[in-house]
Order: sequence, then structure tokens, then C-alpha cells
Amino acid sequence: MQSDLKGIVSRMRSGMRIAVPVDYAGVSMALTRPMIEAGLRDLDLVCVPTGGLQVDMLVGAGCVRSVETSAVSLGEAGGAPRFNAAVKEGSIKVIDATCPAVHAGLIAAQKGSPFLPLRGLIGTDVLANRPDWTVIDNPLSDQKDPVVLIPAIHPDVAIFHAPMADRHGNVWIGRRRELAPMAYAARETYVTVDRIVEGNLLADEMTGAGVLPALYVSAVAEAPKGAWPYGLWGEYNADVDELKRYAAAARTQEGFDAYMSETAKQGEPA
Amino acid sequence: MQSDLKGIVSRMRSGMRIAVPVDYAGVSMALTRPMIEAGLRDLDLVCVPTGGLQVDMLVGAGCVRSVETSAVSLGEAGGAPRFNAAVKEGSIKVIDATCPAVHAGLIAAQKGSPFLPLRGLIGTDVLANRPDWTVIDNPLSDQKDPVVLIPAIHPDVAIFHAPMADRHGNVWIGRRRELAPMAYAARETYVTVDRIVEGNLLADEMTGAGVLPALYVSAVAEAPKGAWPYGLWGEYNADVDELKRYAAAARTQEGFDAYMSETAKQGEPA
Amino acid sequence: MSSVLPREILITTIARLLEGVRHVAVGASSPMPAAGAMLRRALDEKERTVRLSILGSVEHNFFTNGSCELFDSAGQGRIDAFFLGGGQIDGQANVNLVGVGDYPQVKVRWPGSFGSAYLYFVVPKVILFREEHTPRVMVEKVDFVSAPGFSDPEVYRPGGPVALLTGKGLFSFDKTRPGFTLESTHEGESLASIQEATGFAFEHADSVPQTPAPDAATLKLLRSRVLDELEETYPAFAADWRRDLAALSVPA
Amino acid sequence: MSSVLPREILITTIARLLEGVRHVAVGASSPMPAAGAMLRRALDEKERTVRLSILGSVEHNFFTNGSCELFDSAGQGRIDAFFLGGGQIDGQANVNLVGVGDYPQVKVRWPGSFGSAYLYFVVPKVILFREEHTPRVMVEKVDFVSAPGFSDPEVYRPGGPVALLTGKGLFSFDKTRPGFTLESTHEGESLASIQEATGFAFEHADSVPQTPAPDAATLKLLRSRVLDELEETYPAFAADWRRDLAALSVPA
Repeated sequence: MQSDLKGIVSRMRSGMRIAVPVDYAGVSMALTRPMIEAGLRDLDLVCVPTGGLQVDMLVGAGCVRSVETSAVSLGEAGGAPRFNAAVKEGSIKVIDATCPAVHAGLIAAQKGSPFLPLRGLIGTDVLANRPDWTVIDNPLSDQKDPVVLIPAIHPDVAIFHAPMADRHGNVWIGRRRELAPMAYAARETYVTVDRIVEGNLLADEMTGAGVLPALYVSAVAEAPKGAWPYGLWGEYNADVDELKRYAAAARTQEGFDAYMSETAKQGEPA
Repeated sequence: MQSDLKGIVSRMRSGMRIAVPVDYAGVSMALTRPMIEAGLRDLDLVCVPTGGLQVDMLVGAGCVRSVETSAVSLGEAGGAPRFNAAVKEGSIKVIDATCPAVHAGLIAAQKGSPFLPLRGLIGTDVLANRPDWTVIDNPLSDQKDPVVLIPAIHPDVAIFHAPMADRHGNVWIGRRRELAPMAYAARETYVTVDRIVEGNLLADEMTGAGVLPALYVSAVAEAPKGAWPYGLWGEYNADVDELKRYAAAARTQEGFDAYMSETAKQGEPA
Repeated sequence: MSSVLPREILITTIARLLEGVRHVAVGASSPMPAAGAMLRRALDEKERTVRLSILGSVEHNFFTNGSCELFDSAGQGRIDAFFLGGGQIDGQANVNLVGVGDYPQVKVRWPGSFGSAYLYFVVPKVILFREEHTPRVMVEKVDFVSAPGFSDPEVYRPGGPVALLTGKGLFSFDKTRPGFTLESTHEGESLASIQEATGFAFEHADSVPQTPAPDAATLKLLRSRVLDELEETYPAFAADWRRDLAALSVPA
Repeated sequence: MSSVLPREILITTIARLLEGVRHVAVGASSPMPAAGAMLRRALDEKERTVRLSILGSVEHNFFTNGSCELFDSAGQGRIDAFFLGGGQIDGQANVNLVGVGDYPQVKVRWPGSFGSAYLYFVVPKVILFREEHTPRVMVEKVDFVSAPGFSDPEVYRPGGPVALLTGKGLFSFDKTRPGFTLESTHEGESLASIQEATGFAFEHADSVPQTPAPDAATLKLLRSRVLDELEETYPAFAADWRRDLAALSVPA
């Protein structure tokens, strides 16, 4: 159950479909560089429901084939430079979604259902560009009532960062419940955590309430401040200066490459 | 936000559709007798996903028109005597379901979706007796693939019992997450709790992880040991002797009536 | 042989049926399936982790998402084995948990179908377990199908029944026929006694073997570690078992 | 009149548009909508509780079920008002959050549609808010419809746009036409200046009034309580505002 960053990355393969969380929910930035260094290619990323720095870095490093997402940006630090460039060049495929549709696809997989219906969407170009989404006439209505069916999303892998896990593999996700459907839906789930704690997080009703059980967790690696430069809810804030530094550097591919090799030398954040 | 048992019951009306939880998840037994005393009639109960003592008492007292449920029993204390008698007499309508279908109906309502698809069910007499459930051919499959659509369940009211709430109306439900979809799906949610605590349960990430936010809670009443004779997870165990005493008494309507008037005199449990 | 309790043979049989599973779920009031799963876990612990989820238990609860999580995880393919009882079970492995007579105004009403109408479809190994083996339980045709034993080929059904274990014997289920085959009779039973107690037709070899008792090592494990573990969740059942062991004059 | 900052007029206008709401959700980086909602809450506090959910905020977070809860609660009808921006907004209130040019290889790529393709349908009062009011934003027809301004009658749509507020003026939206009507121009703007800055046609009265400034009591509330509350979540914006107030030589 317990592993390390290299051990986790060694279980990933090129061509896998990988689900990653929204920037404030616990992004496993600690896994990003090892994934790049492992030379993974043709990854299909699913952003739950939006992406940021991790997506931009993986795209900039050439690891990505497609991105299914409701948005990609660096938040306060602006647009996602490598993602935006790749979209313009057509070097990655972008599969535009809308937030609740990504959730719906994961929850369909969580429930073992082939699809979930979702209101909205009719008449959007989001729908028009999603041949995998199907409009049907609501069979339970006696009037015309079009509704969109979102197929289940089954990622090969889900990765995220959380404050803590125990040695049994139980991970404390608190109220960031979107992390649970990611894991339920994925075949394998790899988690980095700020700390491994003694005891069993499920043994107590108070901690247990916020736990993703080990049943859904394939491996856990300790990575202190592993969400940096993103923040981690209840733990530390985002390092906006670093995000801005990245955003400025990554406006060009050369700048991105320089940033990556420079920060590689720096090692882990303080 | 804060109320008392009578105040809560005064907001219920005959003919309402009321969702109640499974026996181990926190049954608001404290509300049962006030509901009976208020003379509520023609209630449509939805058991999430099964019912027990509360359902049996409401049926025995003549408050109930129909019960949608995956099962009704007193667990270790045996069958539900008043429910079973009413089914045999045909004096209530029983709408047989299966556990995940009840959850699916509530989650459809949670998501503002008209229905949720559910695997299984094909060929069962459960399905055969549910004209409100519809079988369609999965529109996303290129082969014949029948799947059942469960329509959204929108209760007028959800009631349950929990260990604690704060004065803002935030209720701590811990890992009994099925209570949340009940509240999301219902128009009004009334909660009894063992205790009201100071402070704000949402202010702390640890307690917040197990909270049903006040946004979904219409009123909270303090009712110490309010699940009795059922237990409350992490707090106290079920009083199986009392359940057995009820089960024996309620084998006849007279016995049920005698039990209810006798225990009314006793007042609250020790 | 008479030094082994009937329930110990049942538990050992359950453990055998659970060979190879990773995650077993059992109902709240199912001490024998739980014991069988605990024995399986003890036997396999060097090779693999066998998880056991007991519904309603705090100790054996891996779930944190409410009562829907069992069904969700079964739908995800994360539950390998589950147990179903039934007020009536018929020769096509249909299960009735609702009642006897004309639905809905049945003459005898049982609690209801619970999750059977879903789990029977999606859990790969469903073991039908009912100790009472009489013509009123083992019927030719159930009065109400809570969950059907088999489905048409176009129906999504990765799961279904693999065996029927009763107080008298063990049957396997062949979904191609569909129907049961008597695999073994418990001590004191015979093909004839089982035929008499069974309302449905079933296949059988000319000579039906006896259900094997646990070997000495397994029996020891059962009466020490498994019995101790079981006691936490099912104290009354464990006490009963210990009493019967004492009456056998076998050191527990 | 010149003693009121332009942003104070915008915030007051937002608060007016939010009359009668019980629950407002605003995006993570939307200080002005948040300030408008805070002002509404302060004005109404004797009559009703106005809830404000700021996505990503800890202080203003009523949610405990992850990022899907906003969409779920909107689908339940529990969110009365929401704000949408847009890289492009057209005369039929279509919103484009994706990019300029031919999709998917757009010339300019914006982050993406976020939840707009859902929330625009189900939230009763969606307020389009974009300070930049230029022909490149206010276009005749958007290049990509992230979310449409109106829908055919058979489409389930309890929600939609009610107004468009920009740095130059306030429009109402009439879904029966469909189209915008200029309701007021902000100080320093005119019908002509707005027509020049707008790429789509809109209706207007012969004489368009000026967007009203807050009265003294409202302005006081805005500069004391609302500004203090806002500071917790948007410190940079609040600091800016205080600096501009100091420059006005108005006691803050």
C-alpha cells in the first residue's frame, strides 16, 4: 500500500486515461515531475472538473494526447500558457466539457451505470462538439423533453494529494468529496499526502467521516507540501508568486523548458 | 432554525411524502409520537432504503397511506407486525423497491435530473409492479441493452436523528452520507439531535467533513437519546429488549394500542 | 466426524466457496457467512488480502459514503462475493424475499427484497445460503421474484448465483440449463432425504459424496482465531457455538 | 456624484438586481458580485437571511460535498442568483468562454466553459457581468456558444439571464424577443457612447436614464461593513478600493 513517488509512477503507462482534481481540491503536484521524467506519452487527462498547473506542465512536456475539461487556467496567474499554445497548434485534442458533466460521468461510473442524464447543455457548442454525448427525449415525460445523457467516465488512474493517510491506505479527504468519485470511478488511485499518521483513520467516527477508504486506494506516497505551488485546504495557501513566475516563464516553450530544468535543480520546496 | 418537537410536527401536513432513514443511520424516533399525536393521516413514507420501528408505529397508528421501501423489519426483533398486518389487510399500499433504486431516486433529485439509470431489476417482480419505473434500450449502446430508469424522488419532508448540530443549523452526520441525499432531495428537512453544540461545525475542516450544511436544514430540535430504542452510531447501541417488547406487544392492534398508551405515560427513556 | 459441529461444516464449506475472492460482503445478521469469510481470510493471509464488509458493523466497515456505497462498489466490480437467503428459493435460483400468496396482499409478508434485485445481477459469486431446507422454502416456483436466478443474454449481468448451501446439502448452479446440481450431502443426509425436502428437481451424480469436514488445522483455526474474531460482531452466536463445543467435550 | 467611485455604482447596481434572493453564488475571483451580494445581505438582514457562497472560499463555503455540490444545489433550485462573465457576449445573451476563431483550433483560447452550460439553464437570475464593454466583447454573434441566452420552449429551463451589467451601462434581457434593452448608462456614458462600444443591436427608450448612485445610507454601509467583510476574501481588491477612497478625499 505504501509506496513512493517513483514507485507510483512506475505503475503508470503511456496512453492511460488519468483523472486529476481541480486546483483547490488537492493536486498531486509532487507526481508531476516524476511523470514527466518517466517519459509518459499520449496521456488522456480528465480534469475534475477543471485543470491548471499540473495539466499545463504535462502538456508542455509533451506527455499529453488529449484533455477533457471544463476549463484550464492558472487562476489568479492567468491563462494556462502551454495548454493554450497546444490547443492553437492543434498538438493536443481538447475535449470541452462543463463542470457538472464531468461529475456526472464519474458518478455514473461510481454507480456502475452506463450514463447519467444532465439538464442544461441543449443548444450549446459544448454539446455540439461531443459526439459521445447523446440527446434523448426523456422517456418518463409525456411531453417533448430533450435531455442529455453523459456516458460513464472510467479513468485508468486517478491521482490527487491529501493532507494525511494512515498505514492501511485510508486517506483523509475531508469535505473535498469530489476526490471520492474520482477514486470510485478509476481502476487505480494513487495518492500523495503531506503526512502518514499512526492508527486507523476509520476507527474514529470523526476522522472516518472524511475518509476515502483503502478499498479504493492502490498506493500512497508521502510527499510533504506535495501540492505546492498549489495550496491544500486547511493546511497551506497557494504560492501565487510561484504560479506567476511559472506563467511568465511558460509563455514560450523555451521559457517552459528553462523553468522546468531550473526548478528540477532546486528540488523540493521549502 | 432551532425548534422543538411540537414546532417541527406543526409544519407537517397530512398527505405529505416523508423520507425516513434505515434503522442504523439515525431514526428520529423522538418525532414519531408527536407525529401520531398531531393526527397526521395519509402519509406516504419513503424508506431510505428500508424501514423499521418508526414505520411500524406510524402504520399501527393509522397515519400511513403508502410505504415505498426495500424492506420493513425490526431486525433482530423480527418482522414488523403492524406493517405486515396492514399489507395483508390491504389497508396500506406497499410500493416494493430495492435499496439502490431508492438511493438512485434520491440522487436523481439531488442532481436535478429527471431519473437515474440502474442496472439489475430486469425480470424481477419488483420491476413488474413498478409502473413508474421504465425500461429503455440503452441509447449509448450499439447492442440491445435494456436498462431501468428510476424517476427522481422528491419528498416533501425528510426527518432523521443525528448526534449534534450547531446553532446555525449545521448538522453533523458523519459517514452516514445517505442522510445528505435525503435532505438534498426533500423540500424541507427536520432533524432531531442528541445535543446542540456551541460554535460553527463548518468552521473546522475535521468536523466540517461530516456536516450536512444548514442550507438544507429547515429546523433542528434537541432530543437527547432521540433515536431510542434504536441506537445511534458512535453514541449508543440499540435497546434490543425494548424492540422485542414492542414486537411482542404489537402482534395485535390491541397490543400495539396498549404499548403506545403505556409508553406514552413513561415519557422519555432513561 | 461426530466431533465436528454441523455449523463448522457449513462455515468450512462457505470458506471453500469463497476461494480466490478479494472482497466479501455479508448482511448484518449473517454470522455463518461472516465466519466463512473470516476463515477464508485466515487461510489466505499469506497470499492475499481478503476484505470482509459486514453491513451495519463498525469494526468491519470499510465504507464512508452511507448505505449506497455497498451497491456502488458492487456496481464498480469491487465486491466479489455476497450471500442471499430467501423465504422461497426455486429450482431456477429465483429468490423471493417478499411473501407467500398473491402480491401485493400476500398471506405471509416478509421484510422485502432489500438490495437483492440489484446485487444478484452484479456480484460475480452470489452464494444462496438458507439453513432451513424444507419443501416450503425450496419450492418449484417462487410466488414473487425478488431476484431472478438467470437472465436473457442481452441483459447486463456480470453476476449471479454459483451455489446453494442449506442445512442438508450443497448444490452448484448451472446457468446454462438453468438449474441446480447436488454436489454433496451433509452428515446424516442422503440423496433421498434431500429429494424429499426439496420442492424442485435437481441433477445429481449416481452417488453423491458427503460434504467434507474441515481438516484438523482448519478446525483449529476455526475454533480459535475465527471464533474469537466472530465474537466481536456476533456475541450471541459465538456464545452458542462455545456452549455446543463444550457439550461435545472437545477442548475449544 | 463624483464622490462615488464607479465600482461603488456597479456594486450598488448588483445589489439592486439581487433584490428578493435568498442564496447567491459567485465565482472565486469575483469581488464585485461578492460585494453586491454582501450589500444585499446587509440591506435585507432584518427581513430575511441572504446566503452568499463564494466558490473556493473557506469562510463563505456552505458546501461539504465537493465541487459538484454547487451544481447539485442549483439543480435543486436552491441557488437564486449567479454571475457569468464571458470573453464574448452577443445580443441574444449567448456567452462564449472558450475562444475566438474556428473551434477547436481557436486563435485565442480562454479557459473554458466551466459550469456555464448548466448553471445558465437552472439558476433563475443569472446576471451577466463584464466590465470591459468593447466591440470585441459585446459581439453580434459569439464564435462559440458556451451557454445560450435562450432556449426553445420544450427545453427544461427554469433559469437564464436577467441583466447585463458592464462598465458602461445596465441592460435588461427580454427572452421573448430575445434581446437586450439598455436600462441606464453609467456616469460619463451616453446612449451614443454605448452604441459605439457595442457590437450588437439593443432596444432603448428615447431618453436613457443614468444609473443611480447609492444613497448616503447605502454608501455608508458599503464603505464600512461591506468593505470590511470583502477584505477577508478579496484583500487586494479591498486595498485598491480603500486607496481610491483616500484619493477621493472622502473619509472611508
